[in-house]
Amino acid sequence: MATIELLEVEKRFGDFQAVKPLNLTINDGEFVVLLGPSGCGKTTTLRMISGLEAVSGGTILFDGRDVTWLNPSERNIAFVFQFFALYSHMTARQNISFPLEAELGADIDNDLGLGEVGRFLSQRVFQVFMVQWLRRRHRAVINQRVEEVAQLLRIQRLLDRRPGVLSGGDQQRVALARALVREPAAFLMDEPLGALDAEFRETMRAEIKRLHIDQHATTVYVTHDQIEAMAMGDRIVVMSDAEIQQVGTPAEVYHDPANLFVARFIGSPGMSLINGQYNGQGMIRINEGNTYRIPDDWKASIERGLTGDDGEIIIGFRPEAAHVNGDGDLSARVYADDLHGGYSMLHLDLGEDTIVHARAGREMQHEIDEALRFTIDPASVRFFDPRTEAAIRKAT
Amino acid sequence: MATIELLEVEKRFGDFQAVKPLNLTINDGEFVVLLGPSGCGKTTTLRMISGLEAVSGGTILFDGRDVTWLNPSERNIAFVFQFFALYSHMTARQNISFPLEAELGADIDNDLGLGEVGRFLSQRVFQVFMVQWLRRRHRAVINQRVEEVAQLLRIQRLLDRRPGVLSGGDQQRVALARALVREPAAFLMDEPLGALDAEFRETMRAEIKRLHIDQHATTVYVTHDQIEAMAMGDRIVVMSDAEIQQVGTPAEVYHDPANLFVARFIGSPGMSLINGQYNGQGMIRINEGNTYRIPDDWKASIERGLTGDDGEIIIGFRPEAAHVNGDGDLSARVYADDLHGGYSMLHLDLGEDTIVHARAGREMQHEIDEALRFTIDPASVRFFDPRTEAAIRKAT
Amino acid sequence: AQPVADAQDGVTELTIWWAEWDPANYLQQVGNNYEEETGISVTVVQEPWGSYFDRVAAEWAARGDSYDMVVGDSQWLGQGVEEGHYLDLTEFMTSEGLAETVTPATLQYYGEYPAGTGQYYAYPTEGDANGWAYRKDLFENPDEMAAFEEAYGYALAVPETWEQLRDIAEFFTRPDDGLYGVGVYTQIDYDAITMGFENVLFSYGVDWADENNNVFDVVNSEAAVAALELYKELYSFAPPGTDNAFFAEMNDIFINGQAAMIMNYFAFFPALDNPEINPYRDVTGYFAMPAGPDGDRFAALGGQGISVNAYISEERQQAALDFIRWFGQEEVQAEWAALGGYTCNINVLGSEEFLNQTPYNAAFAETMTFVKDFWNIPQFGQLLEPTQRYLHSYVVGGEGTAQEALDGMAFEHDEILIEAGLVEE
Amino acid sequence: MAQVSKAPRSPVLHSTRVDKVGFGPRLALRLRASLVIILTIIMLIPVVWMGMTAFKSRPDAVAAPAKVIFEPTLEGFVSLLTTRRQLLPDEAEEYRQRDDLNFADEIALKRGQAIIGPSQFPKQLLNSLIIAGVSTIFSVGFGVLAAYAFSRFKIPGEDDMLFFILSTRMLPPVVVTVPVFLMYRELGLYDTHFGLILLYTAFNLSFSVWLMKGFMDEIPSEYEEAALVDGYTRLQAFRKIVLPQAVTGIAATTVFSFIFAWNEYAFALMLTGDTARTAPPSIPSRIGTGGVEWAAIAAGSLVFLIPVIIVTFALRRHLLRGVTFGAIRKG
Amino acid sequence: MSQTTMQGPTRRHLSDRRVIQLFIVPTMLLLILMNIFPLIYSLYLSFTEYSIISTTAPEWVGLQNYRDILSDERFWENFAITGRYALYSVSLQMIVGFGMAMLLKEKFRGSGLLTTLILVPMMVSPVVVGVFWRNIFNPSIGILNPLLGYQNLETSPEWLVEYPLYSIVIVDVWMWSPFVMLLALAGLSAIPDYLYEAAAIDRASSWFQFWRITLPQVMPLLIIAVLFRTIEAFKQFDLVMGLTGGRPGTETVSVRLYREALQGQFETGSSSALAYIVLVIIIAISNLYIRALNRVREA
Ligand SMILES: Nc1ncnc2c1ncn2[C@@H]1O[C@H](COP(=O)(O)OP(=O)(O)OP(=O)(O)O)[C@@H](O)[C@H]1O
Ligand SMILES: Nc1ncnc2c1ncn2[C@@H]1O[C@H](COP(=O)(O)OP(=O)(O)OP(=O)(O)O)[C@@H](O)[C@H]1O
Ligand SMILES: [Mg+2]
Ligand SMILES: [Mg+2]
Repeated sequence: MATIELLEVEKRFGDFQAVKPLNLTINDGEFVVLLGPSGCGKTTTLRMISGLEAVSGGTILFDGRDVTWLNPSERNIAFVFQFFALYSHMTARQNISFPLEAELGADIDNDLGLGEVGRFLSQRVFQVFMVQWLRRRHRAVINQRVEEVAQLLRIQRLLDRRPGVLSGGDQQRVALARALVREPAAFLMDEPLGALDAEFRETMRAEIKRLHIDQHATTVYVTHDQIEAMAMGDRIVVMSDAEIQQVGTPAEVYHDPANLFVARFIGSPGMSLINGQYNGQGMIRINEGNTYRIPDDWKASIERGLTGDDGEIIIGFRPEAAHVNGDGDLSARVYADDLHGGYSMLHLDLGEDTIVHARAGREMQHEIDEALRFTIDPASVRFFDPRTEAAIRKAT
Repeated sequence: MATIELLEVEKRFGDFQAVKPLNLTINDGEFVVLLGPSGCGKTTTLRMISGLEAVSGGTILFDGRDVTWLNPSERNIAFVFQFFALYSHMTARQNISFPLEAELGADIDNDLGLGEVGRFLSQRVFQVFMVQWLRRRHRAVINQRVEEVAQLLRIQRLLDRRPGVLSGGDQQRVALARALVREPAAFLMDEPLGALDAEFRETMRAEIKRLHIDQHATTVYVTHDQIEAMAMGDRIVVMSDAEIQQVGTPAEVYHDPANLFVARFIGSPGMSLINGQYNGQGMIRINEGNTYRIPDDWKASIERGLTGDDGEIIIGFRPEAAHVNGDGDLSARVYADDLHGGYSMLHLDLGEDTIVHARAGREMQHEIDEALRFTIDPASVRFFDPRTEAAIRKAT
Repeated sequence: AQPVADAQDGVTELTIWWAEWDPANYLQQVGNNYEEETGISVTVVQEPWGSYFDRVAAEWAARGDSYDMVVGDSQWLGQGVEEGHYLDLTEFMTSEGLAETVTPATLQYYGEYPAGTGQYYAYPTEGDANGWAYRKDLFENPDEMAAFEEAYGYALAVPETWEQLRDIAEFFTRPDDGLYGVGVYTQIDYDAITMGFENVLFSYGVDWADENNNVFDVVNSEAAVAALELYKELYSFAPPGTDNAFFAEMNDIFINGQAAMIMNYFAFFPALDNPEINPYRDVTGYFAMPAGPDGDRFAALGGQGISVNAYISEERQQAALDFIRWFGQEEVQAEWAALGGYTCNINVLGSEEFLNQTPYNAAFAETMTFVKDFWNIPQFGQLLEPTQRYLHSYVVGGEGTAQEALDGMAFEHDEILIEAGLVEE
Repeated sequence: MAQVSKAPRSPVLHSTRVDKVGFGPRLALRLRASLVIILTIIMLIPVVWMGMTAFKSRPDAVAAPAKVIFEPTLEGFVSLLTTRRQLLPDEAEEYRQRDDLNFADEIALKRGQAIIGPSQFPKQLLNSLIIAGVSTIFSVGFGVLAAYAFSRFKIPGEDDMLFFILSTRMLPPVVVTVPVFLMYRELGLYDTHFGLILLYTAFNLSFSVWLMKGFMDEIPSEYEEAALVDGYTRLQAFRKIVLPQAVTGIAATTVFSFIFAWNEYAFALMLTGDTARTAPPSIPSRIGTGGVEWAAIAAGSLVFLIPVIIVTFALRRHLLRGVTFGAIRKG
Repeated sequence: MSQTTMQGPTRRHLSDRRVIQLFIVPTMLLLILMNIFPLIYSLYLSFTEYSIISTTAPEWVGLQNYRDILSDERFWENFAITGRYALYSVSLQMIVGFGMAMLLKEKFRGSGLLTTLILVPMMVSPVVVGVFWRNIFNPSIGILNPLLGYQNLETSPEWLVEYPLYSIVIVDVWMWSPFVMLLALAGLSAIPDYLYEAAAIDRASSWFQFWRITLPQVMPLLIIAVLFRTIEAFKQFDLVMGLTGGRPGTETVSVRLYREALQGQFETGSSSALAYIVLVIIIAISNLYIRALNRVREA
């Protein structure tokens, strides 16, 4: 229900730059995942969006309206805190109904159709009688809503406990419930599933997605779990070192990493990267005995894109793009071979400490140290400039 | 360096039974993983082992010595808390060096060969002079150790910050560092990697394993991440509902779940389970048109194992054990088909809400709703008694 | 307590400030009679002793009209007059002969300022001075008498000189029996130890300064040193715990049987005449100050005169004067005395009735003939402070010698007097 | 070496650390408790002594050596609560004949006094209650608000303001009373309840701001943050989240402020006359007939203690509650 | 009337700035109003020769009053006494109060009641405390010496004469240790358990835990307690007057001040100057504490 725009938003804590100026537009109803290693500024970014942390510079727009200096409560958001921030003096139930009760006050003012002054008065005078009365009427509605959410999160039996005695996972569920109980313009979630077990986490992913779709609520979701990011995000924002590295759909981020960081960070294992030297004639020399022929459609782009004179270049590919093939371009030795359920992951040593990964069928067995050859799928290969660390874009 | 035995250990919080009496022996130098859904009592168990939570009943032995009522500090353990429990008024460096400095005091007392009384006095009198002096001498050693651990956890540049300003992941690393800096008799780790990103988490898994092997330290590791559990544990303890469900190696737990809970909980997706009716003649009737023939070597066991008269039985198998096969035993319809990298996961509908999972090669494409037949690998099929929920053991 | 100045209807009530103690209650009773007679109500507002002066001073500072009349200490006169807080009563006192109705000493010390000028600012209201209470059972015990005579060579009786008093004090000091010879003022707070010492000092023929306000060789003269040494000796015969003692403690040590004699203001002797308070009531006797080596006899003056606030309206001033005039009548003074107030009226003081009314009235009447006061110049407070300090340090603290203490005191007095322009350098 | 300490007899029902429930620790706790009891007794001896004195007759009160066993009398309370007049011997005799005397009269009569009316004490006590009560509410209220603002926001000149607030308590009252007295006279605040309330509020504010800030700083701001994003305004978050968390601090500040205002002496003395006079100035100077009325002072102090004790006792649960950090982990 | 329709917030929001103003302004206003006149007025008077009860106008004497005070040996002695008194009593209060708080930290049956009882000394009116303790100290009629086992009046100590300053310190400690205790107790109970759990795991001895965890954690509140106790110690007056009447050796600055300002002297000018000197000293000391406070608060 809200478009969120961050314009040159940054955050400094004293001398320390926690978030460098960044620009990001999150469309109405979009599900954006912030992904990055720890300490890269995800939480800080989220907190700036929520208004809990004042920006050190830049502007935040909600639906085009400048909210940079608006109170958190004026932004109509729900926030799941990385560390839960449950109210320790309230039971789980009170924690969950807490946001609803805040809203109630707002609604009543609106219902009564009071103007500014009237509202001011009403908050003070009527509140005592009117609001109490209305609140009682709404109590049932609230209770029902709490029950619903509690059921969704399977915490019905915990509702009357205080957070202090709940287990970690249960606390996280209460925290999540507190956010989900409302229908805000935007959800901000900071690793909301981190403490949950795999089974339930999957359920919750589905639920969050469903809720997102149902409510069409803009969602910003922080996680360090790539799989989660891939599975849930409409777009993924990869952050590192207080900067956005890349913004894109899961497929873009996976297949077309914008730079070496993203290439390495996304995927498990990350992209295989091979240093080489472009000789100017469509060939990249990797080492003694290994030379890679650049796919034809890449040649021009590479020649244009390379910044250095010495032709230093990095070839990157995903394990699926490498095919072990008797007459492949490249030769390597098997360094290790992991069996992963239905396939095996080959770790190949190209010499000079360059290890690359290739996926192979289960049926093929490879001995350690066995020499073999492989090819890289020309449609999936990518190139990077080692100087700028950026990917070389393919001209179209 | 210590064998840990839990004998009928249990924990009640008021009326609430957080851990039912459980027996568990953790061998010297073993790496045991506690795995289970949230709220099942993992943390509580760990805290009882550490002495942070007094048992409500039962006995805890370390190397055969009864430590049930020994202070945590007398058990020589390191604990990574689920919620870090960092000293908020100290820098990361001070947090990490704390155990070493504390130990120093303890060691000095021991070195001087003082009895209980002497220790009491020494702690008070000598500490001021002696320990301070020794501490200064040891300062260099401590600093070096802290640097080492910090490097391992890549937190060198955070060492002079206070926990309050660290990001979640960084806090967890400091917490981990604080535990790893010592060489205790046992490590107790409560989801020590939960807040870390995938890449670093993998590194840390390897490091923890290496450390475990190096130090030969008994380790009890709590996680809700099955993959972690499978990858790291010498043995896995599956808990649910305050009880141990199964103790076994990763393979045992995966292939031979002790009961329906483990079968469902382990694996992603969990074991496929089909309700059927044993007809006494080696056949299980599943539904109209689907009958499963029990492998011969199972017959006797099943006939002995079933408790009910009506022949109700559950067939279980892992996706890898189901092969789509034109003339397979069982017929089903394709319900969904997920592409997972190198293979695809088929969700098959056997009717009556029974969905099972089968892994298929990538090359085969299946239409939704397409009817197909599959077989179950007789070596991998398992049977459960729906009444007791326990697995039926195969007689050998 | 804010009197409503009401010019048209006349004044209907009057407010008198006084300290919180029994005499104020008696004054209130007298005041009630005034209301019966005239319809003008009189309220005696009682302020705790500890803060009485502060309160009045604050009122002065504010030129306040919260009170119409104040019963103030004699030493306040200087400030009250010089700064114009008190109404000049000279005309009032003299024209109708009111001045002649009270004893000259009281008129001089309670009413006159500056000394000797015949200017009056207060009507002497509560006469008071130091006297002595003693234990007749001890003094008249034949064994004791014999023993005393044995030891000191003269008969044990009410002391006539300070030396005798010292001997008696020494004689009765028997710590093992929990009995001590004497109780003397030692309190440092305000003016207590000075008051106590003054009794000796004056009797030794010493004053606080000579006519030229010169202090050297006066307050630190040999006689003064002898007086101070005697006072310190007396303190050594006092019960432990009287290191900071004033009238209350004096009565206390008498009541609990620790002291054979105590000095105290007459105003506090009524308590001793009460069997519920004083178990020795029936064997308690009273005497006036003994004489010094040269036969001088003086008693330190307490007591107060009543003054009129200079800041109230003329109507109120008139009403206040009317009250004082009424109060000064002999019948009223007689009633005042009967209630327990210490009248300064000559006739009442001399009446048989008064002398026999209580066991101590005779001593009181005798004392009122030789009372003497210290400074009433505005600098009295400044003078008092070092006096208290040096006396206390020497007598209680035992610091230095009497000569040193008095030298130091003289030096500071001199400085103060010079600064006040009362003495040429 | 103490090997295994003995297990406690009863099964442990509550979440506790081993070293808190074992035999040794429980013994230690018991020792601790005994030590505290002894300390409490020592601390209370003077108060008990005061309590005893309140029931002593004048000779008993000043007896040497001190009397621990004595015949209790209500003399102290009578002289505290009444004004009396010394009777002349014949008057007293006449009084003794009368039979319309109540027990208070009898007590007074024993000392040769007649009760002529109630004392100011009850009225002063009421004044004290009003003034100390209201000023405590104000000073704690304002203090909590200001402390919150200082604790949570970056305010330009914050340190200076805080220091100014503190410094208002630094000037000895002796110096301030006179100017305040003059000011109050001008403003017509002299001898009014409002005047003293204002003054005590101001006087206690510095303390309450500083103390409350100390407590507020300990409350993790994550709590309010959660409320803020849950749609609560600052004020609501403050009311619903911060206040409940700050209860310990509020209770402590209330107790202290109340005690200070309740016992304040110098200003009460100077700035009040009859109308608004509080009790403290009159308690220590009960000089009746020629001496300190120990019993009356003790009785007055005792009576005067009761409201403070009640307030403290009522707040005791909050005072000792401690802060529960449920689900907020700050590092 | 709508159900819980979740609409955008339309409440009138006070901006944080307004909230700050709303919260701080009453306090600041009240304090300024109540203090500005007395402060400025007495500052002015400190440069004059003036007696409040005199009708002569204040006479400007510049720094004369300050010069007099600073060159008067007795004032230095007053300061020295005050300093000693403040040092002894505040540090003892800290030790006793904090010690009691440590004892009461762990709850046991009746600990709530005991805590309330321990607070009683603090509740007694300070003026009465002086008067009563004088009675208690009195060797003849007091209870202290008999309790300490002295039988003979001659040998039993006369506290107020022999150890006047220590006697005041004793009473002050008796009276105000509970204050420190309550603050320390509040600070102690705010220390999260998990810190001790972690320390127990790290094998820290209780001594080590005390120094490294307990003390740093309660430090802020302790410093506030010290700060206020020190300020009060410098102003301490009732107790001294009640106990010793400010006899030599116990003449603290505030007793001196009282004497100058009121007791018969009304040296308003020089007493104001003295007050300002005291103020400067208190400010200097407070600054030290506040700096320490800020250092521990950095956490
Ligand atoms: N209040 C603060 N003061 C100073 N530095 C801070 C503060 N809050 C965060 N930082 C720093 O800012 C950086 C970014 O922190 P942030 O919490 O945004 O990381 P994150 O991406 O959420 O990491 P994680 O995945 O570990 O939670 C960190 O280096 C952290 O130390
Ligand atoms: N102090 C306590 N008082 C009461 N109940 C408690 C307490 N601590 C834990 N529990 C309850 O005991 C159960 C087990 O908690 P525990 O923390 O051991 O779970 P867990 O297995 O660690 O779960 P998670 O994976 O979510 O951390 C939970 O239901 C919890 O609510
Ligand atoms: Mg984060
Ligand atoms: Mg847990």
